[in-house]
Parts: sequence; C-alpha cells; structure tokens
Amino acid sequence: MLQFIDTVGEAVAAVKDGSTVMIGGFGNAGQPFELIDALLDSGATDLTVVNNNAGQGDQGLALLIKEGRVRKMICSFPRQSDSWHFDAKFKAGEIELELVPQGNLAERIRAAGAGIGGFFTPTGYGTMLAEGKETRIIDGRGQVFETPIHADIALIKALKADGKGNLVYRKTARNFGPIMAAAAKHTIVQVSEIVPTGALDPENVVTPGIYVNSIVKVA
Amino acid sequence: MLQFIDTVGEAVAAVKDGSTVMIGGFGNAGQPFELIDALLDSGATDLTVVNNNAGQGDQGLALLIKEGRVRKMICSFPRQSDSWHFDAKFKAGEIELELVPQGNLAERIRAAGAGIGGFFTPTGYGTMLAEGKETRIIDGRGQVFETPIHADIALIKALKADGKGNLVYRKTARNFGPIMAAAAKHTIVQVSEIVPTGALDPENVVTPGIYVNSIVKVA
Amino acid sequence: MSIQTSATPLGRNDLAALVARDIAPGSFVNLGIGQPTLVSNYLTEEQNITLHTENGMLGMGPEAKGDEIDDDLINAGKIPVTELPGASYFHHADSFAIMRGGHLDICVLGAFQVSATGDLANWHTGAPGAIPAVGGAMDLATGAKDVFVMMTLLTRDGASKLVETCSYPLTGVGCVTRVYTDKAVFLIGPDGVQVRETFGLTFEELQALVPFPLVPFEEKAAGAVVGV
Amino acid sequence: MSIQTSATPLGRNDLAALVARDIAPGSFVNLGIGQPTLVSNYLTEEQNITLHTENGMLGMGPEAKGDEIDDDLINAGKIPVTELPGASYFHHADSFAIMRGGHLDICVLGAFQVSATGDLANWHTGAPGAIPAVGGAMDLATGAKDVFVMMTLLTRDGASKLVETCSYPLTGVGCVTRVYTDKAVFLIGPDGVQVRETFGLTFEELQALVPFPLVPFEEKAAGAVVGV
Repeated sequence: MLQFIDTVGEAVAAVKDGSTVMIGGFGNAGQPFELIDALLDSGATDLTVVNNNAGQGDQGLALLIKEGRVRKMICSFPRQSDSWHFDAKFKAGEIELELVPQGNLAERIRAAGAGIGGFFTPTGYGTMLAEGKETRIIDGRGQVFETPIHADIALIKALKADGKGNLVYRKTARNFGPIMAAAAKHTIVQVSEIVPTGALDPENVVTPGIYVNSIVKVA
Repeated sequence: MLQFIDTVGEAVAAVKDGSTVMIGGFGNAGQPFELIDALLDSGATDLTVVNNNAGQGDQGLALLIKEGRVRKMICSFPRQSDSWHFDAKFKAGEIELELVPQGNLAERIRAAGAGIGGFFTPTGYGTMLAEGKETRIIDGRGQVFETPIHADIALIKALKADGKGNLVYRKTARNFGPIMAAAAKHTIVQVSEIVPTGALDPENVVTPGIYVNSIVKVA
Repeated sequence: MSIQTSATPLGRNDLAALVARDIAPGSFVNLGIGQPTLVSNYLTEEQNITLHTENGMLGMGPEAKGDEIDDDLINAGKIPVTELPGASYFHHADSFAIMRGGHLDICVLGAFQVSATGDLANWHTGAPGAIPAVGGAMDLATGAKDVFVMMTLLTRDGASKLVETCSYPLTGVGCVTRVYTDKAVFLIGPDGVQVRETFGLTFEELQALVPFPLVPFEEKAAGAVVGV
Repeated sequence: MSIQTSATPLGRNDLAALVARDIAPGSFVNLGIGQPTLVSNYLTEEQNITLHTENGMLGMGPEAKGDEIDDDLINAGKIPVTELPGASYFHHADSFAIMRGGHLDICVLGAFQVSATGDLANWHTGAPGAIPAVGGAMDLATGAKDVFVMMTLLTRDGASKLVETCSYPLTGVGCVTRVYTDKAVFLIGPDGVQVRETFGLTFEELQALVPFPLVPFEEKAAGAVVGV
C-alpha cells in the first residue's frame, strides 16, 4: 500500500541488514542523496548495492562504502578519479565487485521488473565479463546469457509524485529510476513536489504508482 | 533518413512481396486504417503480418486476408465474432497461424527492437503453446524460451509527430506502436498532426525519431 | 457444517459482490473479459482499487456512455471505458511487464476448468477445427500474485468444472488460488482445496458434486481479504 | 602510392574534423568519452546529426556554459550539456535498447588496441590490481551499425595499437569498421585492413609500423561517408 512518509529516516527503515538495495542516479543526476544519507544514519549493514558507479568523493554511496556497510557492489563503472573509498576497500579485499556492462545492468534490472527469467545478449560476448557464463550463437552472433537483478529495496529520486504515486522525472535524472522502481520489492522515492491526483497528465506519467511504495518530499 | 510523405500510397511503397509487416492497434484504437487500405491498393502479397488480431469485419486487415495477400499471421487473438475472413482462410488451409500469448507477442517485439537474442518467460509453460519449445526451470519456475520477432516494415498510428520524427500517442491507442516502431527495419507512421520541431516536450516524447522512417499526415 | 453462509446458490451479481468484498483496499487488479467484469460494479470508493487493462492503462474507470465514448479509450474487451484521476497510459510491453512481473495483486478470470492443484483451462476447448485465441490469458494466469476464478461450479451437463486434472488445454499450471462459484468458494493451496463457504448446499452435498476430496475451511488458514 | 592525402601527421582536431566529415547527413551518433567528443565541434548544421548520450537522451547539444548548467542534464562523461529542439529523454533500459538494438548509425570510441579483424580493446589494461570499469563501452561496440575508433597509431613506446591480435582484454569481437589515427585511416572489412589515406608518410612507411599486412584502398571498396 502506498505511503506518504514525513522523513527520509522513516522511509529507509524498510532497509534491513543484508538487503539488496538499488540506488538510482547516473553521476549526480537522479542520485537520491537524502535517502542515501538516511540509510547511512540508519545503520543498516551487510548490503548489496546496485548502482551504476561505486561512489564518488566523500558523500552518499562513497560514505556507505567507507563505513563498511556494503558487502557487494553490482555496477558498471566503479573506478573514477574520485572513487577512493571504493578503491581502498576493493584493494583491501573488503568489498565484493560484480562488474556488469552498463546495458546489461539496465536490461537485467528491467528483466527483473518485467518477469523475465533471463535473456541472451551479444554485449560482452568473447570478453572476460562473459567468462563462466552460458553462451550460444543466435542468428550468427555470439550471445551471453544474463539473469535478472532483483532487489529488496529501491531508493530513487523523481521530480513529482501525485496522490497515486505516479512519477515524473527531469531530463537525464530519469536514468535508472523507472526500471529500479519496477525491479525492487519495495520502492522508496524522494521527490521535490507532491501534486494532487489528477494533476499529472496520464499520457506523461513515466513510472505508474503500482511500482511505488513510499514517497517522501525532500525540500 | 526521415521522410515526410504526402500520400499513404507512396508511404507503403516500401512494402515488398514477401515482407514481414507489423501493424499497430488493439481493437480499432491505434489501427492505421489508411495505411492498411493503401497496402491493400498496393498489391503487395505473400505477407507475414504481425498484429494482435487477425482482422475484424470487412475492413483493413480483414480485407488483406480475404484477398489472399497474407501468407502467415502472427497474433494472439485471431478468433472473434467478426473474424470471418480469417476463419474461412484458416479452415481452408490457406493461411498459416502462429498463435502467441499477447505478453509474449509484446515482449518478443520489444526484444527485437532492443537487440535481445531471446528470453525465458513463465508465460505459456506447461501449455500447448510451449510444445516443441526449449524450457528450463529458473528459480523454481518453469519457463519457455522465446525469440524476437523482427519485421521489415511497421505500419503504426500516432497522434502527433514533430520535424525530427518524435511521436506522441493518445490514450489506449498507444498499445503496440512504440515497440513495433523499434522492431521494424522501416517504420511508417500515420499521424493526425505534424508539429514544428521543439513543440513536443522532450520529457513526453514516447517514440524518439530514431525509430521512424516515414511520416504521412492523414486528415 | 458451519461453513455454509447462504441458503441458496449465488447469482452472478451476488458472486461479483462477494469477490469485490474480498479484495484488499489499495489493490491493483485486472478483471478478465465476461463475468469478472461485473466485479467492478461492486468495488467501493473506500477500497481505492486501481484497475489495470492489458491494452495499456492503469486507473481505468467505468464503461463509457454517450458523449464519454472515445474510440482511443477502450478496455481489453474492446468496450469503451473512462479514465479516472491518477490514471496512466503505457505501451503494450510495459503493460504486460506489469502483469508478468508480478505487480498485479489480483486478477479475476473466467474458466472452463480448474484442477485440484490450481491448473487453469480457460482459453481453448481443444475441439477439432476450433480456431484458438489466447490473448492475455496466459500472462495474467502466470503473472498475478493471486488468480481468482469466477465460474459456475457445473457445466450445463452437470459435470464439475473443478476437476482432478484438466481435460481442456491449459492456460497456466498451478496458478489459481481461489475459485468463486455459484455453489461455493474454494481456496487452493499446498494442503489441497479448502471450502470456505457454500451456498444453498452442505459441505457433504458439495463434496458429492466434486470428483476429488475437499477440505472444510479452517479458520487458521487463509482468510477472506486478499491483495496489498 | 596515390592514397596519401596530407604531408604531416594529423592533430587531434584535424582528425576530429575528418571523422565529422565522414558522417552521413541525418545520422544518429554516439560519441565516446575523451577524444571522440571533439568530433561534435566539427559537425555542421546541414549534416543534421542527432547525438545520443547513453544516460538517456537523444538530441544532445553542446557543453553547457555558465547559466546553462543544469545538474539534471549531463552526458555520459558527467559533463553538463544542453538540449536541442527535438530532443527526447528516456530511461536507461530504453537508452541502451537504442544502442543494443542496432539503431545508432555510428559510434566513435577511443581504444587501447584494435585487431586486424576489428576486435576492440578499450576498457581495461588487464594490469594486476587495476580496478576494472566498463560502463557502456561493450554495448556501444556491439550495438552500433558502424564503430569508428579514434586513436594515435602508436603508443608512447612506439608500438602499434593496430595489432594482429589484441593483448589487452577485449571490449567486443570483430566490431570495429574504421580506425582514424594521426598517421592513417584504416577500413576494416572481410578482405582485410585497407588503408584509405595516410598522413605524413607513405603506405610503405606505414606498413613498416603495423605488424600485419595492410591493403591499399581500392576505389571500388567502401567510400568515405558512412551512416544513414
């Protein structure tokens, strides 16, 4: 049942130790920084985190990693100029990494939401990221079998929500939000604005409310 | 290269004998009637047609079937109270039928556009529509392997197009349009209105122009 | 037996009202073509149920009348419908992702037969020469969290549609969780088929009509209201 | 040889201008991070090229400056960019469906190595202890109709990056169709690696740098402009 929640702290109480947590965003666009900060405060640990990156600088996901709360990262691009907290944990053998081509990451998340048991894709065929995976030749092209990525929780950021939990996003901040909302059992959304039901044009809803569990407005 | 074409007749000249043609629409909503009529006039034959149904009454797709121009139908729901032309051809053994659960039809069309080589789905497992297909148990559920449906041509209907070929639809007339546009090598769209580039909000574009080849305005 | 709740068999409308009462507030529901459509007449505003139609919409309203009719706004049965505040439209793959991804709380379907283990047969008689048509039935049967069936218990010839094994071609395997009939409500689970209530006959009279052993409902088992 | 077109090696900007000239009008193009980004500076309005960025946009404009900067509008390199009329936004799975479904006419990527059969290595040095990061490189390499590589022909140590077989971990197999370098443009096809033009050296001098046999360009083979 959809809930409108007053504080990010109450919203992230749904995250338990050992949870798999998807976190939206690509770069800073679409990162639910306030929810991530609340997750840091919540103390939840032993997390598997799904995000495109593995934290940047000294904020958000990078701090979760620094504090040793992330057991495993599933991401496409961990290494960046300012991913020092991940780099340190990785080199110390204190964090597990599942490196996934970005398109496979997106498609595997989408597959989880869409009830697909697995799919074949040419991406990664013949590379070390396909090692140990099932492959087959389809229509003359080598393809790799990839499986859905499900999550217990999704933390995402949208621009507006209406009373039914329908969401719209803004520009490239949309990125992983819609597919993560569909792939997680429990989706928590921070929005800039809550509008009355009926205020969003049904043609323009990007994430229907069926995928949303908790909404919190962030100033 | 995107083309704006004056008449439906010129637009459907891209359909050749033997082509696989996807036709949008669910019921009358989203059916590109004018394009289908033009296809009838064009004389193209030996077609494989992908549509949710197999024609209704004495119009559109039903007439293409009546005239013997459709070699094979790929659809989910051929039998209706007014599908008499399909029924007659089918009983006479003059048309081939590939019956596909509607969700598999949609997902297979989507897979073609998205470059997926095939996928496993629980839909149809243990039924006669899975006979002869590869199956496996994934996470304890029986699943069936389904392959993408590609097409030479898509004929679809949208509400508006801009100068870049971006499309928006109207209500439940959206249905198969966006996924067929992506799955076909050549997508022909009939629209009610052509608006200047920049007149559609980039947040609300449903089909980006990259999927569109020909646009014809139908009064 | 104490499970009897009505002195007479239930009519289609009473049955629809019963199904509607059993849907939890806030649920997302897909109602199949035919008899299940009647359920929408008995959903209350307080229940705040969101209806999904497979042809690309959440927040579907009642059937459209007169000036409300819009050729671009129809349901899966191709009947003109209306749009409620908070509705949304999406394309067919996204619509079936909602169904197949397990996001619908309940779908309500008609049936030719339901088996003791929840197999569903509702799309094809298998008769020689019959032209098959499946539509979205297999996706709904396989994808919804709970699949409710509404049907008469007996065929016109008096045979039970609740059977040990379906003789008609299957729509889905082990997918039905409840069966609402004119004579009884059945809950299908790992422990067999429980009879939650009977209408106009005793448990023993009902058992005599159904060709496999039934189990009287136990209060500790699954209750009435299902959904979110 | 008649294929030489320039008396000196090409600088990065001249090379970017050459790539831009070779893109057919109306094409949909993805420019990778780094050197390929320079190509956008040389695309003309008449070419009507639509740029895609993997993080969910078609119709990307130039880098944003000053007041144009919007934290919600960035490219794959996380640089603030602008929006052109006719742009569209979509989520990550839809964005990668564009790339993976073969809808982009051309992508332009940097590389560590390209093999004689078009294998690409551009994501990982394979050095012990190096933290790998792949991003969208494998999707672009595998999905675009044509994959152009821009790189210097030689490493700082003077080794050819055009190799018989890649020693670095692969990004994609047999995917590169053209290689633009400071010393020559190479076309990779079923008949081997053709040299379309050289910059500041003869075919024979070029051949001496590359560790497998090159083929001089024949006019009948693939021309210059590629795309829609």
